[in-house]
Amino acid sequence: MAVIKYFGAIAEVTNCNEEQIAVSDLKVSDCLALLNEKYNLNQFDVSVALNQNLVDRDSTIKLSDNDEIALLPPFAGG
Amino acid sequence: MAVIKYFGAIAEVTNCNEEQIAVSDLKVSDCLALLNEKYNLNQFDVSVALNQNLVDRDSTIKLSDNDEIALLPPFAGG
Amino acid sequence: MKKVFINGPITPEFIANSIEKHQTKHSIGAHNIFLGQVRADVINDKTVAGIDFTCYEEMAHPILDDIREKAFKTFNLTCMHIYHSLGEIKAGEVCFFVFVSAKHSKEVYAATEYLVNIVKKKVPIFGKEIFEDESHQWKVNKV
Amino acid sequence: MKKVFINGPITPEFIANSIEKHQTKHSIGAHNIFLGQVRADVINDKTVAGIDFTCYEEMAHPILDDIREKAFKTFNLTCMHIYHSLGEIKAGEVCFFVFVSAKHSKEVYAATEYLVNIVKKKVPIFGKEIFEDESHQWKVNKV
Repeated sequence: MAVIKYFGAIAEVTNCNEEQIAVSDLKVSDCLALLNEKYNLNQFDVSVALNQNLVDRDSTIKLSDNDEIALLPPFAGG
Repeated sequence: MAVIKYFGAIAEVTNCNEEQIAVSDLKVSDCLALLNEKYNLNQFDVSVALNQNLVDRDSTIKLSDNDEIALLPPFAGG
Repeated sequence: MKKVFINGPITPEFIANSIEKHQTKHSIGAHNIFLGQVRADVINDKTVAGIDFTCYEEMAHPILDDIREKAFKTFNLTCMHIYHSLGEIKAGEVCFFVFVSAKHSKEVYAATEYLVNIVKKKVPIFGKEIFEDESHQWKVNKV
Repeated sequence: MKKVFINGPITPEFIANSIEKHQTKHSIGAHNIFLGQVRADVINDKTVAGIDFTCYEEMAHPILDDIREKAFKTFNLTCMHIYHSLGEIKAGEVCFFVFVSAKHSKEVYAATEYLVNIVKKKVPIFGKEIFEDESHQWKVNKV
Protein backbone atom coordinates (compact mmCIF):
# COMPACT_ATOMS: atom_id res chain seq x y z
CA MET A 1 0.00 0.00 0.00
CA ALA A 2 1.06 3.60 -0.65
CA VAL A 3 -0.34 6.61 1.16
CA ILE A 4 -1.97 9.51 -0.64
CA LYS A 5 -1.93 12.84 1.15
CA TYR A 6 -4.26 15.72 0.33
CA PHE A 7 -3.75 19.38 1.13
CA GLY A 8 -5.66 22.65 1.10
CA ALA A 9 -8.52 22.92 -1.39
CA ILE A 10 -7.93 19.31 -2.50
CA ALA A 11 -8.34 17.91 1.03
CA GLU A 12 -11.58 19.87 1.18
CA VAL A 13 -12.90 17.97 -1.85
CA THR A 14 -11.56 14.53 -0.85
CA ASN A 15 -12.88 15.18 2.63
CA CYS A 16 -9.86 13.49 4.18
CA ASN A 17 -6.17 14.28 4.67
CA GLU A 18 -4.87 10.92 3.54
CA GLU A 19 -5.85 7.49 2.35
CA GLN A 20 -4.17 4.20 1.40
CA ILE A 21 -3.99 2.85 -2.13
CA ALA A 22 -2.93 -0.59 -3.42
CA VAL A 23 0.20 -0.18 -5.53
CA SER A 24 0.52 -3.39 -7.55
CA ASP A 25 1.99 -2.26 -10.87
CA LEU A 26 0.49 1.23 -10.52
CA LYS A 27 2.23 4.21 -12.14
CA VAL A 28 1.99 7.76 -10.76
CA SER A 29 -0.08 8.75 -13.81
CA ASP A 30 -2.46 5.80 -13.30
CA CYS A 31 -2.86 6.66 -9.66
CA LEU A 32 -3.78 10.25 -10.57
CA ALA A 33 -6.27 9.04 -13.17
CA LEU A 34 -7.98 6.89 -10.52
CA LEU A 35 -8.12 9.75 -8.03
CA ASN A 36 -9.35 12.14 -10.67
CA GLU A 37 -12.18 9.78 -11.51
CA LYS A 38 -13.06 9.53 -7.84
CA TYR A 39 -12.78 13.21 -6.90
CA ASN A 40 -12.82 15.20 -10.14
CA LEU A 41 -9.48 16.84 -9.37
CA ASN A 42 -9.08 18.38 -12.82
CA GLN A 43 -10.73 21.47 -11.41
CA PHE A 44 -7.47 22.15 -9.53
CA ASP A 45 -4.03 23.10 -10.70
CA VAL A 46 -2.59 20.05 -8.91
CA SER A 47 1.11 19.47 -8.29
CA VAL A 48 2.20 15.96 -7.38
CA ALA A 49 4.96 15.00 -4.97
CA LEU A 50 6.29 11.45 -4.71
CA ASN A 51 8.12 10.94 -1.45
CA GLN A 52 8.31 14.71 -0.94
CA ASN A 53 9.73 15.49 -4.38
CA LEU A 54 7.71 17.07 -7.16
CA VAL A 55 7.12 14.75 -10.11
CA ASP A 56 5.39 15.21 -13.42
CA ARG A 57 1.67 14.37 -13.42
CA ASP A 58 2.33 12.08 -16.39
CA SER A 59 5.15 10.31 -14.59
CA THR A 60 5.43 6.59 -15.37
CA ILE A 61 7.36 5.87 -12.18
CA LYS A 62 5.81 2.80 -10.56
CA LEU A 63 4.62 3.11 -7.01
CA SER A 64 6.09 0.91 -4.29
CA ASP A 65 4.83 -0.03 -0.88
CA ASN A 66 5.21 2.76 1.65
CA ASP A 67 5.55 5.44 -1.02
CA GLU A 68 3.96 8.73 -0.14
CA ILE A 69 2.12 10.62 -2.85
CA ALA A 70 0.92 14.15 -2.13
CA LEU A 71 -1.60 16.11 -4.17
CA LEU A 72 -0.86 19.80 -3.75
CA PRO A 73 -3.01 22.75 -4.82
CA PRO A 74 -1.29 26.05 -5.69
CA PHE A 75 1.12 27.25 -3.02
CA ALA A 76 0.06 30.30 -1.03
CA GLY A 77 2.80 31.01 1.51
CA GLY A 78 3.92 34.53 2.37
CA MET B 1 26.95 89.29 12.89
CA ALA B 2 26.48 85.84 11.37
CA VAL B 3 26.91 82.61 13.25
CA ILE B 4 29.31 79.89 12.14
CA LYS B 5 28.50 76.35 13.27
CA TYR B 6 30.99 73.52 13.36
CA PHE B 7 30.28 69.80 13.36
CA GLY B 8 32.05 66.53 13.88
CA ALA B 9 35.76 66.43 13.09
CA ILE B 10 35.68 70.17 12.29
CA ALA B 11 34.26 71.12 15.70
CA GLU B 12 37.07 69.06 17.19
CA VAL B 13 39.65 71.27 15.45
CA THR B 14 37.91 74.59 16.07
CA ASN B 15 37.37 73.47 19.66
CA CYS B 16 33.91 75.08 19.71
CA ASN B 17 30.50 74.36 18.22
CA GLU B 18 29.82 77.87 17.00
CA GLU B 19 31.16 81.39 16.89
CA GLN B 20 30.05 84.81 15.63
CA ILE B 21 31.61 86.60 12.67
CA ALA B 22 31.22 90.20 11.44
CA VAL B 23 29.52 90.13 8.04
CA SER B 24 30.15 93.55 6.54
CA ASP B 25 30.55 92.89 2.84
CA LEU B 26 31.78 89.34 3.45
CA LYS B 27 31.14 86.64 0.84
CA VAL B 28 30.80 82.97 1.70
CA SER B 29 34.11 82.27 -0.03
CA ASP B 30 35.86 85.07 1.94
CA CYS B 31 34.43 83.75 5.16
CA LEU B 32 35.78 80.28 4.40
CA ALA B 33 39.20 81.71 3.52
CA LEU B 34 39.30 83.46 6.91
CA LEU B 35 38.29 80.33 8.76
CA ASN B 36 40.72 78.22 6.82
CA GLU B 37 43.56 80.56 7.78
CA LYS B 38 42.51 80.36 11.42
CA TYR B 39 41.91 76.61 11.62
CA ASN B 40 43.61 75.00 8.61
CA LEU B 41 40.36 73.40 7.43
CA ASN B 42 41.77 72.28 4.07
CA GLN B 43 42.61 68.97 5.73
CA PHE B 44 38.85 68.23 5.65
CA ASP B 45 36.46 67.52 2.83
CA VAL B 46 34.23 70.41 4.03
CA SER B 47 30.69 71.03 2.83
CA VAL B 48 29.17 74.42 3.50
CA ALA B 49 25.57 75.19 4.35
CA LEU B 50 24.16 78.71 4.35
CA ASN B 51 20.94 78.88 6.32
CA GLN B 52 20.63 75.08 6.20
CA ASN B 53 21.14 74.77 2.45
CA LEU B 54 24.32 73.48 0.87
CA VAL B 55 26.22 76.14 -1.12
CA ASP B 56 29.38 76.00 -3.17
CA ARG B 57 32.55 76.70 -1.22
CA ASP B 58 33.42 79.37 -3.82
CA SER B 59 30.02 81.01 -3.46
CA THR B 60 30.05 84.79 -3.81
CA ILE B 61 26.77 85.20 -1.94
CA LYS B 62 27.23 88.00 0.61
CA LEU B 63 26.52 87.22 4.23
CA SER B 64 23.82 89.11 6.10
CA ASP B 65 23.19 89.60 9.79
CA ASN B 66 21.71 86.52 11.43
CA ASP B 67 22.82 84.23 8.63
CA GLU B 68 23.88 80.80 9.76
CA ILE B 69 26.87 79.18 8.10
CA ALA B 70 27.65 75.56 8.89
CA LEU B 71 30.90 73.76 8.12
CA LEU B 72 30.18 70.09 7.68
CA PRO B 73 32.65 67.21 7.46
CA PRO B 74 31.68 64.08 5.47
CA PHE B 75 28.32 62.63 6.44
CA ALA B 76 28.33 59.36 8.31
CA GLY B 77 24.75 58.45 9.05
CA GLY B 78 23.45 54.93 8.83
CA MET C 1 16.59 21.39 10.12
CA LYS C 2 15.87 24.85 11.47
CA LYS C 3 12.59 25.78 13.05
CA VAL C 4 10.48 27.64 10.47
CA PHE C 5 6.83 26.98 11.24
CA ILE C 6 5.15 28.72 14.12
CA ASN C 7 1.66 27.99 15.33
CA GLY C 8 -0.29 31.22 15.28
CA PRO C 9 0.83 34.75 14.40
CA ILE C 10 4.43 35.96 14.48
CA THR C 11 4.28 38.56 17.21
CA PRO C 12 6.19 41.83 17.44
CA GLU C 13 7.78 40.39 20.61
CA PHE C 14 9.06 37.37 18.67
CA ILE C 15 10.59 39.71 16.09
CA ALA C 16 12.14 41.89 18.81
CA ASN C 17 13.61 38.80 20.40
CA SER C 18 15.15 37.71 17.08
CA ILE C 19 16.70 41.15 16.63
CA GLU C 20 18.03 41.15 20.18
CA LYS C 21 19.75 37.78 19.68
CA HIS C 22 21.76 39.31 16.83
CA GLN C 23 23.10 42.16 18.93
CA THR C 24 25.89 39.94 20.25
CA LYS C 25 27.16 39.41 16.68
CA HIS C 26 29.48 42.37 16.26
CA SER C 27 30.46 41.69 12.67
CA ILE C 28 26.91 42.48 11.51
CA GLY C 29 26.34 46.00 10.18
CA ALA C 30 23.01 45.60 8.42
CA HIS C 31 19.80 43.68 8.93
CA ASN C 32 16.92 43.48 6.48
CA ILE C 33 13.57 42.15 7.60
CA PHE C 34 10.55 41.29 5.50
CA LEU C 35 7.18 40.84 7.20
CA GLY C 36 4.10 39.52 5.45
CA GLN C 37 0.95 40.84 7.11
CA VAL C 38 -2.54 39.46 6.45
CA ARG C 39 -4.61 42.02 4.50
CA ALA C 40 -8.33 42.52 4.98
CA ASP C 41 -8.89 42.35 1.22
CA VAL C 42 -12.43 42.88 -0.03
CA ILE C 43 -13.37 40.23 -2.61
CA ASN C 44 -16.89 40.34 -4.12
CA ASP C 45 -18.08 42.55 -1.23
CA LYS C 46 -16.75 40.17 1.40
CA THR C 47 -13.89 41.12 3.69
CA VAL C 48 -11.06 38.75 4.57
CA ALA C 49 -10.99 38.26 8.34
CA GLY C 50 -7.98 35.96 8.37
CA ILE C 51 -6.04 33.21 6.63
CA ASP C 52 -5.78 29.63 7.89
CA PHE C 53 -2.38 28.29 6.84
CA THR C 54 -1.48 24.63 6.49
CA CYS C 55 1.69 23.06 5.19
CA TYR C 56 3.19 19.81 3.93
CA GLU C 57 6.01 19.97 6.47
CA GLU C 58 7.90 16.83 5.47
CA MET C 59 8.30 18.29 1.99
CA ALA C 60 8.79 21.90 3.12
CA HIS C 61 11.82 21.31 5.33
CA PRO C 62 14.23 19.91 2.72
CA ILE C 63 13.11 22.63 0.29
CA LEU C 64 13.80 25.29 2.92
CA ASP C 65 17.22 23.74 3.61
CA ASP C 66 18.04 23.98 -0.12
CA ILE C 67 16.80 27.57 -0.23
CA ARG C 68 19.02 28.57 2.69
CA GLU C 69 22.06 26.76 1.27
CA LYS C 70 21.65 28.42 -2.13
CA ALA C 71 21.11 31.85 -0.55
CA PHE C 72 24.28 31.54 1.55
CA LYS C 73 26.20 30.63 -1.63
CA THR C 74 24.67 33.48 -3.64
CA PHE C 75 24.75 36.33 -1.13
CA ASN C 76 27.42 37.37 1.34
CA LEU C 77 25.33 36.90 4.47
CA THR C 78 26.15 36.44 8.12
CA CYS C 79 22.73 35.13 9.19
CA MET C 80 19.43 34.14 7.63
CA HIS C 81 16.13 33.15 9.25
CA ILE C 82 12.78 32.26 7.75
CA TYR C 83 9.58 31.87 9.80
CA HIS C 84 6.05 31.16 8.61
CA SER C 85 2.83 30.87 10.58
CA LEU C 86 0.50 27.91 10.57
CA GLY C 87 -3.12 28.01 11.74
CA GLU C 88 -5.48 30.94 11.60
CA ILE C 89 -3.86 34.36 11.34
CA LYS C 90 -6.13 37.38 11.59
CA ALA C 91 -6.01 40.43 9.33
CA GLY C 92 -3.27 42.75 10.62
CA GLU C 93 -1.21 39.91 12.07
CA VAL C 94 2.16 38.86 10.69
CA CYS C 95 2.39 35.40 9.07
CA PHE C 96 5.80 35.53 7.34
CA PHE C 97 9.13 36.78 8.67
CA VAL C 98 12.37 36.76 6.68
CA PHE C 99 15.45 38.08 8.49
CA VAL C 100 18.77 38.56 6.72
CA SER C 101 21.98 39.98 8.21
CA ALA C 102 25.30 40.93 6.65
CA LYS C 103 28.40 43.00 7.25
CA HIS C 104 27.35 45.75 4.84
CA SER C 105 23.96 47.09 3.78
CA LYS C 106 24.36 46.45 0.05
CA GLU C 107 24.35 42.67 0.61
CA VAL C 108 20.95 42.39 2.25
CA TYR C 109 18.26 43.77 -0.08
CA ALA C 110 18.49 41.30 -2.94
CA ALA C 111 18.83 38.39 -0.51
CA THR C 112 15.60 39.34 1.25
CA GLU C 113 13.66 39.72 -2.00
CA TYR C 114 15.05 36.43 -3.28
CA LEU C 115 14.08 34.55 -0.12
CA VAL C 116 10.57 36.01 0.03
CA ASN C 117 9.87 35.15 -3.60
CA ILE C 118 11.31 31.66 -3.53
CA VAL C 119 9.48 30.71 -0.33
CA LYS C 120 6.20 31.90 -1.87
CA LYS C 121 6.93 29.91 -5.02
CA LYS C 122 8.53 26.68 -3.81
CA VAL C 123 7.34 25.88 -0.29
CA PRO C 124 4.11 23.82 -0.06
CA ILE C 125 2.08 26.16 2.15
CA PHE C 126 -1.67 26.52 1.63
CA GLY C 127 -3.88 29.38 2.74
CA LYS C 128 -7.62 29.41 3.29
CA GLU C 129 -8.88 33.01 3.20
CA ILE C 130 -11.72 33.18 5.68
CA PHE C 131 -14.24 35.97 5.21
CA GLU C 132 -16.07 37.81 7.97
CA ASP C 133 -19.24 35.79 7.16
CA GLU C 134 -17.20 32.58 7.73
CA SER C 135 -17.30 31.56 4.06
CA HIS C 136 -13.87 31.02 2.50
CA GLN C 137 -11.79 30.79 -0.64
CA TRP C 138 -8.35 29.32 -1.28
CA LYS C 139 -5.49 31.78 -1.68
CA VAL C 140 -3.27 31.46 -4.78
CA ASN C 141 0.09 33.23 -5.03
CA LYS C 142 0.75 35.13 -8.21
CA VAL C 143 4.20 33.96 -9.30
CA MET D 1 8.18 67.41 10.89
CA LYS D 2 8.27 63.79 11.99
CA LYS D 3 10.40 62.57 14.85
CA VAL D 4 13.54 60.96 13.43
CA PHE D 5 16.33 61.41 15.95
CA ILE D 6 16.43 59.28 19.05
CA ASN D 7 18.86 59.74 21.90
CA GLY D 8 20.68 56.46 22.43
CA PRO D 9 20.24 53.13 20.69
CA ILE D 10 17.09 52.02 18.85
CA THR D 11 15.98 49.11 20.97
CA PRO D 12 14.29 45.89 19.84
CA GLU D 13 11.31 47.01 21.98
CA PHE D 14 11.05 50.27 20.02
CA ILE D 15 11.06 48.31 16.76
CA ALA D 16 8.44 45.86 18.10
CA ASN D 17 6.29 48.79 19.12
CA SER D 18 6.52 50.31 15.62
CA ILE D 19 5.51 47.00 14.06
CA GLU D 20 2.61 46.62 16.47
CA LYS D 21 1.27 50.09 15.60
CA HIS D 22 0.96 48.97 11.96
CA GLN D 23 -1.15 45.93 12.78
CA THR D 24 -4.29 48.06 12.80
CA LYS D 25 -3.65 49.04 9.16
CA HIS D 26 -5.38 46.23 7.31
CA SER D 27 -4.49 47.36 3.80
CA ILE D 28 -0.81 46.62 4.47
CA GLY D 29 0.44 43.27 3.18
CA ALA D 30 4.20 43.77 3.33
CA HIS D 31 6.68 45.52 5.58
CA ASN D 32 10.37 45.91 4.90
CA ILE D 33 12.70 46.98 7.69
CA PHE D 34 16.33 48.00 7.47
CA LEU D 35 18.41 48.12 10.63
CA GLY D 36 21.92 49.56 10.80
CA GLN D 37 23.87 47.95 13.61
CA VAL D 38 27.21 49.28 14.92
CA ARG D 39 30.04 46.92 13.95
CA ALA D 40 33.08 46.24 16.14
CA ASP D 41 35.41 46.85 13.20
CA VAL D 42 39.12 46.35 13.79
CA ILE D 43 41.13 49.25 12.34
CA ASN D 44 44.92 49.21 12.74
CA ASP D 45 44.62 46.65 15.53
CA LYS D 46 42.10 48.74 17.47
CA THR D 47 38.50 47.59 17.91
CA VAL D 48 35.53 49.94 17.56
CA ALA D 49 33.60 49.96 20.86
CA GLY D 50 30.89 52.35 19.67
CA ILE D 51 29.99 55.37 17.54
CA ASP D 52 29.06 58.76 18.94
CA PHE D 53 26.55 60.32 16.51
CA THR D 54 25.83 64.04 16.22
CA CYS D 55 23.65 65.84 13.72
CA TYR D 56 22.87 69.27 12.30
CA GLU D 57 19.17 68.88 13.08
CA GLU D 58 17.90 72.21 11.67
CA MET D 59 19.32 71.19 8.29
CA ALA D 60 18.47 67.47 8.59
CA HIS D 61 14.73 67.89 9.08
CA PRO D 62 13.85 69.67 5.81
CA ILE D 63 16.11 67.23 3.93
CA LEU D 64 14.29 64.29 5.55
CA ASP D 65 10.93 65.86 4.64
CA ASP D 66 12.07 66.07 1.00
CA ILE D 67 13.31 62.49 1.08
CA ARG D 68 9.97 61.24 2.40
CA GLU D 69 7.97 63.28 -0.11
CA LYS D 70 10.05 62.05 -3.03
CA ALA D 71 9.84 58.42 -1.82
CA PHE D 72 6.04 58.59 -1.53
CA LYS D 73 5.92 59.93 -5.12
CA THR D 74 8.31 57.29 -6.45
CA PHE D 75 7.08 54.17 -4.65
CA ASN D 76 3.58 52.93 -3.96
CA LEU D 77 3.85 52.94 -0.16
CA THR D 78 1.32 52.99 2.64
CA CYS D 79 3.73 54.04 5.40
CA MET D 80 7.35 55.11 5.79
CA HIS D 81 9.38 55.80 8.91
CA ILE D 82 13.02 56.75 9.39
CA TYR D 83 14.78 56.79 12.76
CA HIS D 84 18.42 57.53 13.57
CA SER D 85 20.24 57.47 16.87
CA LEU D 86 22.20 60.35 18.37
CA GLY D 87 24.77 60.00 21.14
CA GLU D 88 26.99 57.05 21.84
CA ILE D 89 25.81 53.72 20.40
CA LYS D 90 27.77 50.64 21.38
CA ALA D 91 28.85 47.85 18.99
CA GLY D 92 25.90 45.50 18.48
CA GLU D 93 23.31 48.20 19.08
CA VAL D 94 21.02 49.52 16.34
CA CYS D 95 21.52 53.15 15.25
CA PHE D 96 19.40 53.34 12.06
CA PHE D 97 15.88 52.05 11.42
CA VAL D 98 14.03 52.42 8.12
CA PHE D 99 10.50 50.99 8.02
CA VAL D 100 8.49 50.83 4.79
CA SER D 101 5.01 49.33 4.33
CA ALA D 102 2.91 48.70 1.23
CA LYS D 103 0.00 46.67 0.00
CA HIS D 104 2.19 44.18 -1.90
CA SER D 105 5.70 42.88 -1.32
CA LYS D 106 7.15 43.96 -4.64
CA GLU D 107 6.79 47.65 -3.71
CA VAL D 108 8.92 47.64 -0.58
CA TYR D 109 12.43 46.45 -1.42
CA ALA D 110 13.57 49.25 -3.72
CA ALA D 111 12.00 51.85 -1.44
CA THR D 112 13.97 50.61 1.56
CA GLU D 113 17.26 50.54 -0.34
CA TYR D 114 16.59 54.01 -1.75
CA LEU D 115 15.83 55.45 1.69
CA VAL D 116 18.85 53.89 3.38
CA ASN D 117 21.22 55.15 0.69
CA ILE D 118 19.82 58.65 0.45
CA VAL D 119 19.81 59.15 4.22
CA LYS D 120 23.47 58.08 4.36
CA LYS D 121 24.33 60.41 1.52
CA LYS D 122 22.23 63.53 2.17
CA VAL D 123 21.52 63.88 5.88
CA PRO D 124 24.14 65.78 7.93
CA ILE D 125 24.91 63.15 10.55
CA PHE D 126 28.42 62.74 11.90
CA GLY D 127 29.91 59.69 13.58
CA LYS D 128 32.89 59.47 15.89
CA GLU D 129 34.14 55.87 16.00
CA ILE D 130 35.39 55.31 19.52
CA PHE D 131 37.90 52.50 20.02
CA GLU D 132 38.21 50.30 23.06
CA ASP D 133 41.28 52.28 24.18
CA GLU D 134 39.15 55.48 24.05
CA SER D 135 40.99 56.92 21.07
CA HIS D 136 38.75 57.75 18.09
CA GLN D 137 38.48 58.42 14.39
CA TRP D 138 35.75 60.06 12.33
CA LYS D 139 33.54 57.78 10.28
CA VAL D 140 33.13 58.55 6.56
CA ASN D 141 30.38 56.93 4.46
CA LYS D 142 31.44 55.43 1.17
CA VAL D 143 28.96 56.85 -1.34
